[in-house]
Amino acid sequence: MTTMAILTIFVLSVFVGFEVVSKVSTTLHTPLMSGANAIHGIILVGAILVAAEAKSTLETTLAILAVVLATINMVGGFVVTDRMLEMFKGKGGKK
Amino acid sequence: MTTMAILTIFVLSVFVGFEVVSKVSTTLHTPLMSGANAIHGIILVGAILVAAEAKSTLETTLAILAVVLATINMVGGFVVTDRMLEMFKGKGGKK
Amino acid sequence: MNSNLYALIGLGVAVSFVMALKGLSAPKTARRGNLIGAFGATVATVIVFFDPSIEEGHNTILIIAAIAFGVIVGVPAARKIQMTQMPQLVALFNGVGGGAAALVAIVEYLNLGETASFGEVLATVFTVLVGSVSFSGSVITFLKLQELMTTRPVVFPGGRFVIAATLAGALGTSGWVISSGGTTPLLVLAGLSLLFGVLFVLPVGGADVPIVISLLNAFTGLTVAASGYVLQSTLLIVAGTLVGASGTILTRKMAEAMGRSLFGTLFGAFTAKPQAIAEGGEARTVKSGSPDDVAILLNYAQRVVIVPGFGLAVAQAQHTVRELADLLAEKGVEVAYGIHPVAGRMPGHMNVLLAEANVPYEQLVEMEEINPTFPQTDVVLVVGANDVVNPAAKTTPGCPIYGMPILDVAGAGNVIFLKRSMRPGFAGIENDLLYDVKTTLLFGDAKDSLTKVVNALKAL
Amino acid sequence: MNSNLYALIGLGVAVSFVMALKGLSAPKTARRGNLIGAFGATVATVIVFFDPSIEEGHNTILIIAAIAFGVIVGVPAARKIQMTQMPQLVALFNGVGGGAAALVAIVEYLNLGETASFGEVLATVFTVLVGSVSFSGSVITFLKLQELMTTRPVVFPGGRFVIAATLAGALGTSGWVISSGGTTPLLVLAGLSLLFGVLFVLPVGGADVPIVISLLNAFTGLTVAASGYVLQSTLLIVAGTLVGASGTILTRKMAEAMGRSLFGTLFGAFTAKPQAIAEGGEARTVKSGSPDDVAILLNYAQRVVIVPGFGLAVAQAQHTVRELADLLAEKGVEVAYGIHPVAGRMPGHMNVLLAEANVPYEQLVEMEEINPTFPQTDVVLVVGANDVVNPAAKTTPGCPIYGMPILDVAGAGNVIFLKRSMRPGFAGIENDLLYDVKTTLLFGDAKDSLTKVVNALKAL
Ligand SMILES: NC(=O)c1ccc[n+]([C@@H]2O[C@H](COP(=O)([O-])OP(=O)(O)OC[C@H]3O[C@@H](n4cnc5c(N)ncnc54)[C@H](OP(=O)(O)O)[C@@H]3O)[C@@H](O)[C@H]2O)c1
Ligand SMILES: NC(=O)c1ccc[n+]([C@@H]2O[C@H](COP(=O)([O-])OP(=O)(O)OC[C@H]3O[C@@H](n4cnc5c(N)ncnc54)[C@H](OP(=O)(O)O)[C@@H]3O)[C@@H](O)[C@H]2O)c1
Repeated sequence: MTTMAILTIFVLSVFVGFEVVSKVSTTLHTPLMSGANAIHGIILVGAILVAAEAKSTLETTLAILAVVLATINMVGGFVVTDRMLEMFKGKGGKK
Repeated sequence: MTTMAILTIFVLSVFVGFEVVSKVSTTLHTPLMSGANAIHGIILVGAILVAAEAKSTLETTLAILAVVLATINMVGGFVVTDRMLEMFKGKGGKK
Repeated sequence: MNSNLYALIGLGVAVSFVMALKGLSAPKTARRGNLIGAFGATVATVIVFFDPSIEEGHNTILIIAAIAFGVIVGVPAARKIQMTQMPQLVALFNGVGGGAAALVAIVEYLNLGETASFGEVLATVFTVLVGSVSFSGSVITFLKLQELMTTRPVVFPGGRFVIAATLAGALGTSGWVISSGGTTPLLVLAGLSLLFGVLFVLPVGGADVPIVISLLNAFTGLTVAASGYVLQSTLLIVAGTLVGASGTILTRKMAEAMGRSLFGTLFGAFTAKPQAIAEGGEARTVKSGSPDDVAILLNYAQRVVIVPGFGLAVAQAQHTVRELADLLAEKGVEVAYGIHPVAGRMPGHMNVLLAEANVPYEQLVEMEEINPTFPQTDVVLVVGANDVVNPAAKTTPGCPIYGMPILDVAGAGNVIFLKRSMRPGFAGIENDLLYDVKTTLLFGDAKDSLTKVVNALKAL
Repeated sequence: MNSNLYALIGLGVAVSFVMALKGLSAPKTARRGNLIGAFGATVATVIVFFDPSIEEGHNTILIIAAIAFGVIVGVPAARKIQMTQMPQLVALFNGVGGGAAALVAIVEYLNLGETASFGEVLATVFTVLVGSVSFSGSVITFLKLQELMTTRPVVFPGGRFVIAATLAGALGTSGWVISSGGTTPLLVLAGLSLLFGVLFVLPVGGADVPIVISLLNAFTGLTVAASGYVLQSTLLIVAGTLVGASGTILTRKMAEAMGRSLFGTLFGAFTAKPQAIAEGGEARTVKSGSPDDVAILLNYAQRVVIVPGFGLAVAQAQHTVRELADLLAEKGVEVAYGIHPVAGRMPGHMNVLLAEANVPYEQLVEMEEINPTFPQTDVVLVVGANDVVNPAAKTTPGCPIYGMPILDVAGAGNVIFLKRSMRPGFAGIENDLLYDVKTTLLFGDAKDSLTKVVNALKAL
């Protein structure tokens, strides 16, 4: 992929990111932060990629550590967000 | 640029397009339509590109016609949008 | 020009278009947004002459002359047009854009010849098909709005089969182009597509024309994106897709504002039962009044609601209406304007006109808010409006405006219509409210009538 | 797996993240949004094992074990945590994400060795720097929120020079990595960045910690995008950028809700004048009351506003507070809850708690709306809140909460505080309102006190 393509994708993603959350109400700040946090746990994919290519013990150790950390980030993030939102259950429709 | 890059750019642009106008008020439907209309006048860039490469008379004629039409679209579109919006002048701030 | 710099500037222009659309969707920033877009477009037009991929100087003079010619045609048209004719001009601009995209695709196709890849041929076919539909469809909407042809749905026997056949033909020809290539099938495709555009718009009721313009606008955006793919221009891809996506949303929003589904708009004429309005069956009587009668009614009212419509725009009566409203307010009458979202000929038309006349913003009340107040209103003054107060939208299934939310003026104590004749409005259907016992008609041009009423009021 | 299919699925996952963020920003769709995101992430994790670029089977068992271990650690932590401790958990999750990104960058750097392009080295340096800052910064915010260390800004003499020097060192080392490459400078960079993360968060006042978490969250997003560039994964680029951009907007919004500028939040501790609060200078007197006193005050009130704060969450008193409110309503007293946007320890904390206790939505009134009603309020019952009603936010420039909008409870007839001691709130500053003549203090755990008040009320 060319650098220009990557740059274009980056710029467009910035706009999407800006726009998509621009209407959030105060009540949802925390769940949104926590959900976004879970999404960057997708670094797990990167961690798996480097772990699958790792050769030396050092590389493997660091990569596996990255897999553990990224999994905690991703899985924990989605679970905790869901728990938070559960609290709004049955109230959500009202605002 | 790879097909995947183009597809990604396309999908992201769709989201940006959706989001960016999602809050427009009825009052602005016409100017927004007209402004978007002017923006697709950017086909002028494409028309210039093909005209600059056109070899046969047929190609040149069609390409130059395209330049004329695209110019009308773009320039006319921006001017007419501006005129519409001028009407709101001094009132715009209120809603 | 360095090709990285060139690409970067293109990206900057794409960003300017995003900002333009964003600006245009809020009143405060709308004008600035449009200017940002115009600036970006200008930059793009200048730098394309330095595109590293083109041969320098070839056809440059001709291109510049063509641009100059386009400016000479486009700018005065945009400057001189009356507010009432704005929508048809937008339709026309959209059409020429679609035409330009189709032409660009054809030329590039001729240019690529045998070397065109499968993806490029596909994008070319799409652009030619949709661009041609957009072109001819826009021309028909122009003719309808300019009232150079009937504004009513045009349906002929077997019409839907003809349309389906044309579409099938166009799609078949697309397959032909893709499989065997060559110039002839592409031209046949263009011809069939032009025909399909005409047939596609003919059955659309006049009232729904702005929705169709918006839809064709989105289509044109997509053709520009497809051209961008063939010409390898990220800018065209992004800009075209932006317009395609935002245009789709906008079309849906406009349809909602008129209380219709998009599907119903496009295909309603086929599924609707033929209307069974007994035109002139029985000669019904109307009550017509003099300016003095109207002035008296208004003078003794507690609350008056003014409902402006297309006729106000035609008569350019916005300033006179304001004078009347001010006079009533001085006399202690409560005055408000009831604004229907599709009164006039373009969304927001009435807001524009009344803003021009410096009517205070607080007096403009939107449909949802004003409707519950009609029972507490003594007099409704309908100035050159018709469809937007026509109860047929609620009572007559199958009529062109059926399902559109209306201003429920029948709930008020008295209704006064200012119009020139008994002719129907845009949708071409009778308005039973004109025959109601509550209704008084004051015939004549809206501006004249209003002036007379103002004078009568002053004399009281 | 076919590489086109693989890329297409990646794009689908990216779209699911956009939809997740969009869903999360509206109450109705929030939960579904989160689930969509989780689904997308799961798909991405499964298909990456079929990435065409990796050697099949290498380290697979180890990786799956690592994932299982991560799940075993992460899920119970997320499930068992108390609502009051949620923010620090989010901070921790964010930190490990940043750490993971830094590690990935380091490993890929080792792997690429001499073949790394300039762009790749640049992205690696960025990821290591920012990822490490995010990691250590998040750990400090965790410690602050968990009250394992002081929640007040930590400023030491010359602190700003030390910070500046560390940053300069980190940037210098970045240059070193870029110019000469090698493992040593990269590890030095990681070390300096970790230190910088600590120093960067230490001076932030506890009340501003959520803003910092949000900012570090956005940072981590950007590191993920940079990793995506190095690993040539469009999915990581899009997902990381999305989080970076939306996190930035969210951070600004949160800062606004607390009435602070982002700059002030981060660097306020350096520019603020040292506080000149005459702590214990004069022994001021407070009026402390019994549950019966409070019950009588409430019983004869026309209108009562309940202001819940962090103490309500600690005491888990939401159900008891609801009981009291219902009892008062039965007695004909008008009851409303005044909700400050940053009451508690996370935005929306009070809404969550009161929703859990089934408090009717209509009784929850936001700050802007409730403030004008305090002059017509007889009694304000402040349950475990402090900073959000502290007038110092208006009167004492330089104090950690200066500039934050507060609930103007001082305008009401009587103010009752339910708290356990005279200790200050989160921001660690005195509240003059506690000494006001209007104020009655009822000491004790909020839940106990409320139960006593309810019983006293029933006995009246
Ligand atoms: N706003 C939009 O976006 C848009 C766009 C396209 C179509 N439409 C459609 O347009 C219609 C709008 O409804 P409307 O109630 O505003 O308009 P209308 O239904 O078209 O009625 C306009 C009325 O004004 C009268 N009139 C015309 N010129 C006049 C003059 N100089 N002085 C006095 N009266 C005059 C006409 O009657 P006489 O001829 O008897 O005077 C006519 O009855 C709807 O059907 C809507 O769907 C709206
Ligand atoms: N919402 C957010 O996003 C967020 C995030 C982080 C920080 N903050 C900050 O947190 C603060 C929130 O203000 P706030 O007024 O809600 O809380 P606060 O200022 O921290 O005050 C809480 C009060 O509750 C009392 N308390 C604690 N446990 C109690 C119990 N079991 N029973 C009765 N009282 C108890 C404490 O006094 P005693 O110890 O004397 O009982 C304390 O005065 C603000 O400074 C805000 O900026 C907010």
